[in-house]
Amino acid sequence: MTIDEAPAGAPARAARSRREPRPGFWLTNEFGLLALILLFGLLFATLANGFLSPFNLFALGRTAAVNIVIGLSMMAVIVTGGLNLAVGAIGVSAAMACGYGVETLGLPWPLGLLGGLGLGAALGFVNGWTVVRTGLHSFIITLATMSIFFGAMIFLTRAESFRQLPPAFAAFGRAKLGGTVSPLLLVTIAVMLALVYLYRFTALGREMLAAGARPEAAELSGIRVGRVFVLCHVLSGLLAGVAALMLVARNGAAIPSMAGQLGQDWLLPAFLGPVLGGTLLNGGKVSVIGTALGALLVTMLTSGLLLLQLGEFWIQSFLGLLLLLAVLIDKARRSYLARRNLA
Amino acid sequence: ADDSRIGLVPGGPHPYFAAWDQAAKDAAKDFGLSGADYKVPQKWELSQQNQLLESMLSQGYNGFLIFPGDSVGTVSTVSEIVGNGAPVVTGAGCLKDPSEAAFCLGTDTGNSAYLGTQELLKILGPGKRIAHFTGFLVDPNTQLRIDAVAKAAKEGGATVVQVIADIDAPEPAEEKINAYLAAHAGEVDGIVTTAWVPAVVAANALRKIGDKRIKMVGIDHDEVVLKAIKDGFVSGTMLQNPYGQGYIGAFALDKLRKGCTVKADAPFKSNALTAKFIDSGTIYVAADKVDSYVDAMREKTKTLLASFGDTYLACP
Amino acid sequence: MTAIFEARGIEKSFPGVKALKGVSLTLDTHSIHALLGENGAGKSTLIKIVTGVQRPDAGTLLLDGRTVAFANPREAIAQRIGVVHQERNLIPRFSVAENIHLEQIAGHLTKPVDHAELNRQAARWLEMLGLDIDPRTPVSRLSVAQMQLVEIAKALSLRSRVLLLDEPTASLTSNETDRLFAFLKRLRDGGASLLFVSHKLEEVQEICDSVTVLRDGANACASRSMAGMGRQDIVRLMIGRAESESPRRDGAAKARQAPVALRLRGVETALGHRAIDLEVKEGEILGLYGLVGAGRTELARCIIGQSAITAGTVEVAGRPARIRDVAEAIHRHRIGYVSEDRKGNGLVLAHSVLDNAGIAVWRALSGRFGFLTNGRVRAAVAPFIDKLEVKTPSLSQTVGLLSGGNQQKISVAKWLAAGVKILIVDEPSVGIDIKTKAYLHDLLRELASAGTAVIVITSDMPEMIALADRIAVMDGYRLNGEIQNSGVYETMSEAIMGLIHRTEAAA
Amino acid sequence: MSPAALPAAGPDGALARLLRADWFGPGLVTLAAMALIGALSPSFLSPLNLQILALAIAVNALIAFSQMIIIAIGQMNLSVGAIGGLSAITFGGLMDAFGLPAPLAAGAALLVGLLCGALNGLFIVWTGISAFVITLASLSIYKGINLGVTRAEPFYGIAEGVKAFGQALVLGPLPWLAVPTILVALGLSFMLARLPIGRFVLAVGGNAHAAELSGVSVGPTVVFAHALSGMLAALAGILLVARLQIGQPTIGDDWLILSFAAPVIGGAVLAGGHVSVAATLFGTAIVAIITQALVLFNIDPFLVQIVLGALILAAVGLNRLREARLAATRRGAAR
Ligand SMILES: Nc1ncnc2c1ncn2[C@@H]1O[C@H](COP(=O)(O)OP(=O)(O)OP(=O)(O)O)[C@@H](O)[C@H]1O
Ligand SMILES: Nc1ncnc2c1ncn2[C@@H]1O[C@H](COP(=O)(O)OP(=O)(O)OP(=O)(O)O)[C@@H](O)[C@H]1O
Ligand SMILES: [Mg+2]
Ligand SMILES: [Mg+2]
Repeated sequence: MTIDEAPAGAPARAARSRREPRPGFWLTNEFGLLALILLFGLLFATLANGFLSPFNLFALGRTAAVNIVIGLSMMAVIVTGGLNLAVGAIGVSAAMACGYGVETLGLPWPLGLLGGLGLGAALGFVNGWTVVRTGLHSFIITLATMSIFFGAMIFLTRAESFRQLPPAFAAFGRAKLGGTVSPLLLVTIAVMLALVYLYRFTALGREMLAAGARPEAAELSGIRVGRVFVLCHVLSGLLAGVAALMLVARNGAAIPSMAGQLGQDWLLPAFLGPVLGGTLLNGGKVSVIGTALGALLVTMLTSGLLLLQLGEFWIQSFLGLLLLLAVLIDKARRSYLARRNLA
Repeated sequence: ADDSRIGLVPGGPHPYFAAWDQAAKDAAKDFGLSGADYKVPQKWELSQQNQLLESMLSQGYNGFLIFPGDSVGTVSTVSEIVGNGAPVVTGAGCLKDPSEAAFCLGTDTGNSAYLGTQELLKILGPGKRIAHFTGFLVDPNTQLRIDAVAKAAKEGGATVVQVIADIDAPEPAEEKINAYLAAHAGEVDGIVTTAWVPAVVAANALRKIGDKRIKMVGIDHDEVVLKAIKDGFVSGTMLQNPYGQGYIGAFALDKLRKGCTVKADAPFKSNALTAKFIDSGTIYVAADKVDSYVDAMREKTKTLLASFGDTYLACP
Repeated sequence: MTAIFEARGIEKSFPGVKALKGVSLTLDTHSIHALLGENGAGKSTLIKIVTGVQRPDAGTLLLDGRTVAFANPREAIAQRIGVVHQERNLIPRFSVAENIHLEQIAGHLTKPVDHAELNRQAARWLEMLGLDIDPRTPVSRLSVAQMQLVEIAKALSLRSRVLLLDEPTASLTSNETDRLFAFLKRLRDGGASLLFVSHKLEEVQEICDSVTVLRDGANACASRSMAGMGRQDIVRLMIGRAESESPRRDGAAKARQAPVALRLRGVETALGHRAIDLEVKEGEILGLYGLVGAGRTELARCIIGQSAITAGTVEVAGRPARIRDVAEAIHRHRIGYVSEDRKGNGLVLAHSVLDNAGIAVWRALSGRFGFLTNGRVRAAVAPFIDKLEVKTPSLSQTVGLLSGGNQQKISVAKWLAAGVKILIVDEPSVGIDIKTKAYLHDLLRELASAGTAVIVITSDMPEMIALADRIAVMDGYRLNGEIQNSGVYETMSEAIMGLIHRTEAAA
Repeated sequence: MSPAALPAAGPDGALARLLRADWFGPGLVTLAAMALIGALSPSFLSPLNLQILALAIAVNALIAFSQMIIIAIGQMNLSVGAIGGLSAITFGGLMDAFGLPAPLAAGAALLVGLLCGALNGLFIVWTGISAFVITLASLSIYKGINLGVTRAEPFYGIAEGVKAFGQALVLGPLPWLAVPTILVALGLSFMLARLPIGRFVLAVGGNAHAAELSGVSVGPTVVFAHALSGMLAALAGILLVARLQIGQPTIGDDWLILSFAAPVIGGAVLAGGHVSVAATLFGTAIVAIITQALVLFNIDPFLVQIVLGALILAAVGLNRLREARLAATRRGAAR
C-alpha cells in the first residue's frame, strides 16, 4: 500500500496552509451563555436581596447540578436526532431500585448505587434496542416506555418511598464545601469531564456524532449506526440514573414522585439545557459545556426572579420573558460580531 | 413577634389553597407579624417547591407553613429549613415521621375518605356497589385513600367495584369518568371521590346523565360540587378547613419563633403518616348545610385557636 | 444578438473566503454562454447572486439595461430568470409534477391546486427530456440523475428569458445530455439567453457561443466569443497552463496475471440483479458502464453489504465471504465505496473537513479506551487532502460550505486515507474540475498500480475509456458483457453502446 | 390527506393505493380495536359510550391538529397547551367576569389563540431562533399570564348556552362538540391537499431552502402555520370549557405529549413535510379507545400505565409491520 507515501512537499504545505484558526470563540454559544450568566448574575446581585448569600449560592448550585445532569442525559440521545421522553421515568426507576437494594435487600450502599445505575443503563438499552429494531421514531418508543417503566415502578413499589438509607446519603446532599459549594456540583463536573472526553477524544464519541448527523453517510463509512444509537440510549439511561441518585441524596430518600407523574417534570430541564447550549435537535452536534451553562442560566433566572418577589402568580411569565430576552441578546451579539468580522 | 415573617407555601397552584392567602393577611394583622405571605410554586413539582422554599429562606422568611409536595421527599428540605432556624408546620398534608416539622395541621386524608365512604353507605344501605375516583398515584395519600375507602366499604358491607386513579387533570378525568359511567352506570350504586378534580368532574357527569339513582359523596368546596349538592345530583361533600390551617398555622409559627416549644405531652392524634397530627376539622356537608358550612368552619377555627396555645405549646 | 443581462464588478465575501472579486459578465439573447472555472472559482456564487439567493457585497446587476436588485429568489423568478442550481433543491415528498410546477403554484395564492392538470403538464416536460417516469412519483424515490432531469424540467417550465444552468449535466449520461442540448439549442434559437456551467469541456465546445472564465473569484476572461477558441485555450484560461495528457496505464497487462481480489459468481440480489459474474484483480481498474438506472449503484451497495445477496457466491481475495453490513466490508474485507450521492450519504455535511476525511480511520487510529485526538487524525488525512488540492480555509471548515467539487474531493480523500484493498468509486468526477479530475485519475491509477483493485462506475464515457483497463457493461440489472479497453475512443464507445443495445435488440 | 401519499408509477390498483395510504394502518387498528373491545364488552358500542368517545376525540383531535400543522413545517410548538389554556380562561373569564355573550367571548378567545400563535411565528421568523426555544419561552409567558389572571381558580360563570352546547347531540351519538372538529378536519385536508398555502406549508417542511428557491415565501408561511396552530389550540380550549362546564386554568397543562402522540402514531414525520389529517384523527381515536378500554376492563390502577404504554407500542408496531411489508413488496416489484 503506497497510500502513506505522500509527495514529499505535501506535509510541509499542510502545515502552512492550515493554521486552524479557532472559529471565533466570541461567536460560540458557550461564550454567549457565559456572558448572559454574568450579565444576569450582576443584575440580580444588585437588585435582589440575598442573591449572593452563601445559602442561596449553595442552593442554586445544588439545583443546577441536578438539572445539568438531566440535560446531559437528554443530550446523549438528541445526538442521534431523536429524543428520550423517558428520562424521568428511567431516573425514578433507577432511584427506586437503589432504594430497594439498600433498604429492602440490605445491600451495602455502593452496590445499591451500582444497581440503580445499572437499571438506568438497562432501561436505556431497552429504549435504544427497540428504536433501532423497529425503525420507529424514538419519540413514540420512549413515549410508550415512559408509561411502561413508570407504571412498572409504581406497581412494584405501590408508590412507597424508601427512606431508610444510610445517613451519609442525606449528609452528602446537604453538605457544604467551603460554605457554598454542594458536593453534588462536583459529581456533575466529573460527569461533564467524562462526557467531554467521550465526545472529543474517543472514536466512539465521534461515531455517535457522525451517526447522528447523517446515519446514511456514517453507515457507508463503516460505522455500525444501530449499535452506536443503542449506546447513546444506554448512556442516556445511565445519566438519568446519575441525576436521580443525586436527587436521592438531595431528598434523603428515594421517592416515586421525585420526577412527577410519569417522570414528566424532568422534561423541561432535560430540553432546556441542551437546546440553549447549542445542541442541534436534528442530531450530530453536542455541547457539554453549553448544556451545563444553559441549565445554569435557567436555574439562575428562576432563583433571581423568586428573590425579586414579583407578583407570585406572574413569575412564570417573567421567566418566559427573561428567557426570550436572553436569546434575543445572544442573537444580537452574534449578528453584531458577524457583521464586524466581515467588514 | 414583629420580626416574624411567615411563608405559607402550598405544593402548587390549586384553588383549595386560595383561603391561605386571606388567612395569611388576617394573621399578619391579628397577631402583629412583620409579614405573612402566601407564595405558590409555579407548578406541582417537588423541585419547584424546594426551590421556592430555599429562595424564601434566603429572603429572610423565618417561619413556614408548608403543604409537603411529597410526604417523604420534603422531609429533607424541612430539616434544612429548621436547621437554619426557621420553624416549620405542615398544613393540609403531613410529612411522614420522623421529620423536623413541629406538627401537622390538617385533614387526615385517610380518615376523611373513610368518613366520606361511611356517609355514602349510610345513604345507600348495605350490600351496594361503589366506585372510587381519586388522584395521582405518585401521591402516597392516594394509596391511603384507596385503603380507607376499601376499609369503610368492607365494614359497611359494600364492595368497591372500581378504582380510577391518576385523574387530577380535568381532561383525562372527564374522559375516564364519563367512559366509566357510560359503560357501567347500571352496575354501580354509589360514587365516592377523594380528590378535587374527580369530584368536580363526577358531579358534572352525574348531572349530565341526569341519574339521581347513583349517590355520590365528593370532597372539598368547589362551586360545581356545592351546586350539585343543592340540585340533588350529589349527596354531600367532605369539607376541609384550609382557612383555619393557614390562620392557626401562622399563629403557631409566630409562637414557636418567640421561644415556645411544642408540648411533649400534647394530645396529638396520629394518622398513617405522623403521630403529631392536629385535626383542623373535617365536616360532612349535605344539602341542608351547603349555605352555612362557612360559619361552621369559622366556629371550628375559633374554638381550635382559643385553646391552641394552652393545649399544644409551652411558652416561656 | 443583444445584451439582455449584465453583471458588473460583483464582489462577495464569506467568513474567511473572498469568493468573488469584481466579476463581470454579459449575457446576450440568442446565445448560450459558458461560465467556466476550477472548483471554488466562484461560479455557483455568481449564479446565486444573479438569482437573488445571495446578496452581492458590491457591484450592479442590469436587466435590459436597467439596474435590478433581487432581495429573494421570488423577485428573480418574477423577472423570468430561471435557474438550475448545482445542488438538488426538490421537495422530497412532493410529486415530480408538483415539484416542476411549484413556482406556478406560488404565483397563484388563492387558486386551488389542480393536481390532474399539473400531472398532464409535467408529463409533457418529462417526455421532452426523455424521462420515463410517472409525474405522480414522489421525487424522493428518484435516482440522482432523474432528480437532475426533474430539476431541469422545473427550470424549463418557467419559460424564462434568462436561464442559468449550474452543472446540469453532472450526473447525466450522454444520451440524456444529447437530448438536453437539442432542447437548449431550440431555446436559444427562440431568443432565450442561457448560461451554462460545466466541467466537461467537450460539452462546452459543443453548444456554447461565448465564454466567461473565472479564476480564484476574478475574471480570467469576460464574455469572449467561443469562435476560434480551442480546448487548450480554455484550459489555459482556467488553470493558467495547458493540460498535460496523462499517458495510458501500462499496468493493465500486469494486472491480468494478478490474483483475483473480488469475484462474484451467479450473484442475485434482493434488489433484482440476476446472474452477475464479475471479477476484479488486484491492481486492476474495472469500469462498470451503463445507462442511468442500469443497477450499477445497486450492485455496489449489495457488494458492500447494504442490501442482501440472495444467491451466488462472493469471494474476497480468494476466500468466500458473506458480508452482512458495511462495517464488515470496510473493517474486515477492506472494501471501500465512494458514494455517487455525496450530499445524501457520501458526506456528513454539517461536520468539519477533518471529521469527514477521517471517519473511516477513527477505529484504526484510536488507542486505549478509544482515545483519539484531532492531531492524530490530521496526521493521517492531511497528506491526501493536500494531494487532492482541496480548497478550504481550514480543516475545521464545515464541509457543507465548500464548493461542490471540493466536497467531492473530500469524499474521495476519505477512502484514500482508509487504505482499502478494494475501492468502488461511483461517479467519482461528478462536479470536479478538469485539473482535479486529472489528479484523481492519476491517483486511481496510482492506487491500482500499488495493488488496489478499483471498480469505477461512471456515466462519463470519455472518463471510462481514459481510466478503465476493462469495461463491463450493465443494463437492466444484468451484465451484458465485457471488453478490454483499447483506449481508442471511437471504437470503444461503439463497442460499449453495442453491448448496451444488445438486450434492447433482443427484447 | 396529502397527495404526497399518491401512488407512484406502476400498474397498481385501488387496493394497493389504499394499502399505501397513511391513514390506512391507523384506521385498521382503530377498527380492529373497536371490534375487539366491542366483542368483549358490548357496552363499549352503546350509543352513550360512543358519544363519550366522540367527545374525547373531538377535543383531542383539535389539539393534535394544532401540533400537526407545526410538525408539517418541520418545527415544534411546545406552547399549544399554554395557548389553549389561555384561550379557555379568556372564554370563561369574559363570560364570568364581564358577562359577555358566548359567541363574542368565543371570538375573543379564538383571537387570543391566533395572536399567541402569530407571535410565536413572528418571533421565530424574525430572530431565526429555533421554534423549540421560542415556544418554550412563550409557553412560560402564556401560562404565567393564565395563572396571574386566574390565581389558579376556575371561572364558574359559563353561559348556559355553552353548557348546553357541550352536551347536546346532533344525530345519534354524534355530539355537537364534534361538529367544529369535523369541519376543521375537512378544511385542513382540503387546505393541505389543494390550497397553495397548504402546499407551501408542506413544501417548507419538506425542504425550506428548496421552497424558498421556488418562490415560496417561507417567512409568511411559517407565521401562518403558527397562527393557525394557535387558533386550533384556542378552539380546543373553548370546546373543552363547554365540555367541562368550567373555565379551568389547568386546561392545556398536559396536552403536549398527546399533541405529538396522535400525529406521530398517524405517521407524521417529525422532520416535517409529511402529515395526514385522517391518520392523525385515527391516531387520536386509538389513544382514546385505549384510554377507555382501560377503564372498561377495570384494570388495576397501578397497572394502567404499563398497559397503556404496551398498547401504544402495539398499535404503532402493527402499523410499522404493515409499512415494512409494503416496502418489501415494492422492492420486489422494482425489478
Ligand atoms: N455559504 C458559504 N460560506 C462560506 N464559504 C462559501 C459559501 N459558499 C461558497 N463559499 C466558498 O466560496 C468559494 C466559491 O464557491 P462556489 O461554490 O461559487 O465555487 P464554484 O465555482 O461553483 O465551484 P464548483 O465547481 O466546485 O462548484 C469557495 O471557496 C467556497 O468554499
Ligand atoms: N420502481 C422503482 N421505485 C422506486 N425507485 C426506483 C424504482 N426503480 C428504480 N428506482 C430508483 O432509481 C434508481 C435506479 O438506479 P440508478 O439509476 O442509481 O442505477 P445506476 O445503474 O447506478 O445508474 P447511475 O449510476 O447512472 O445512477 C435507484 O436509486 C432506485 O432507488
Ligand atoms: Mg459550483
Ligand atoms: Mg448510480
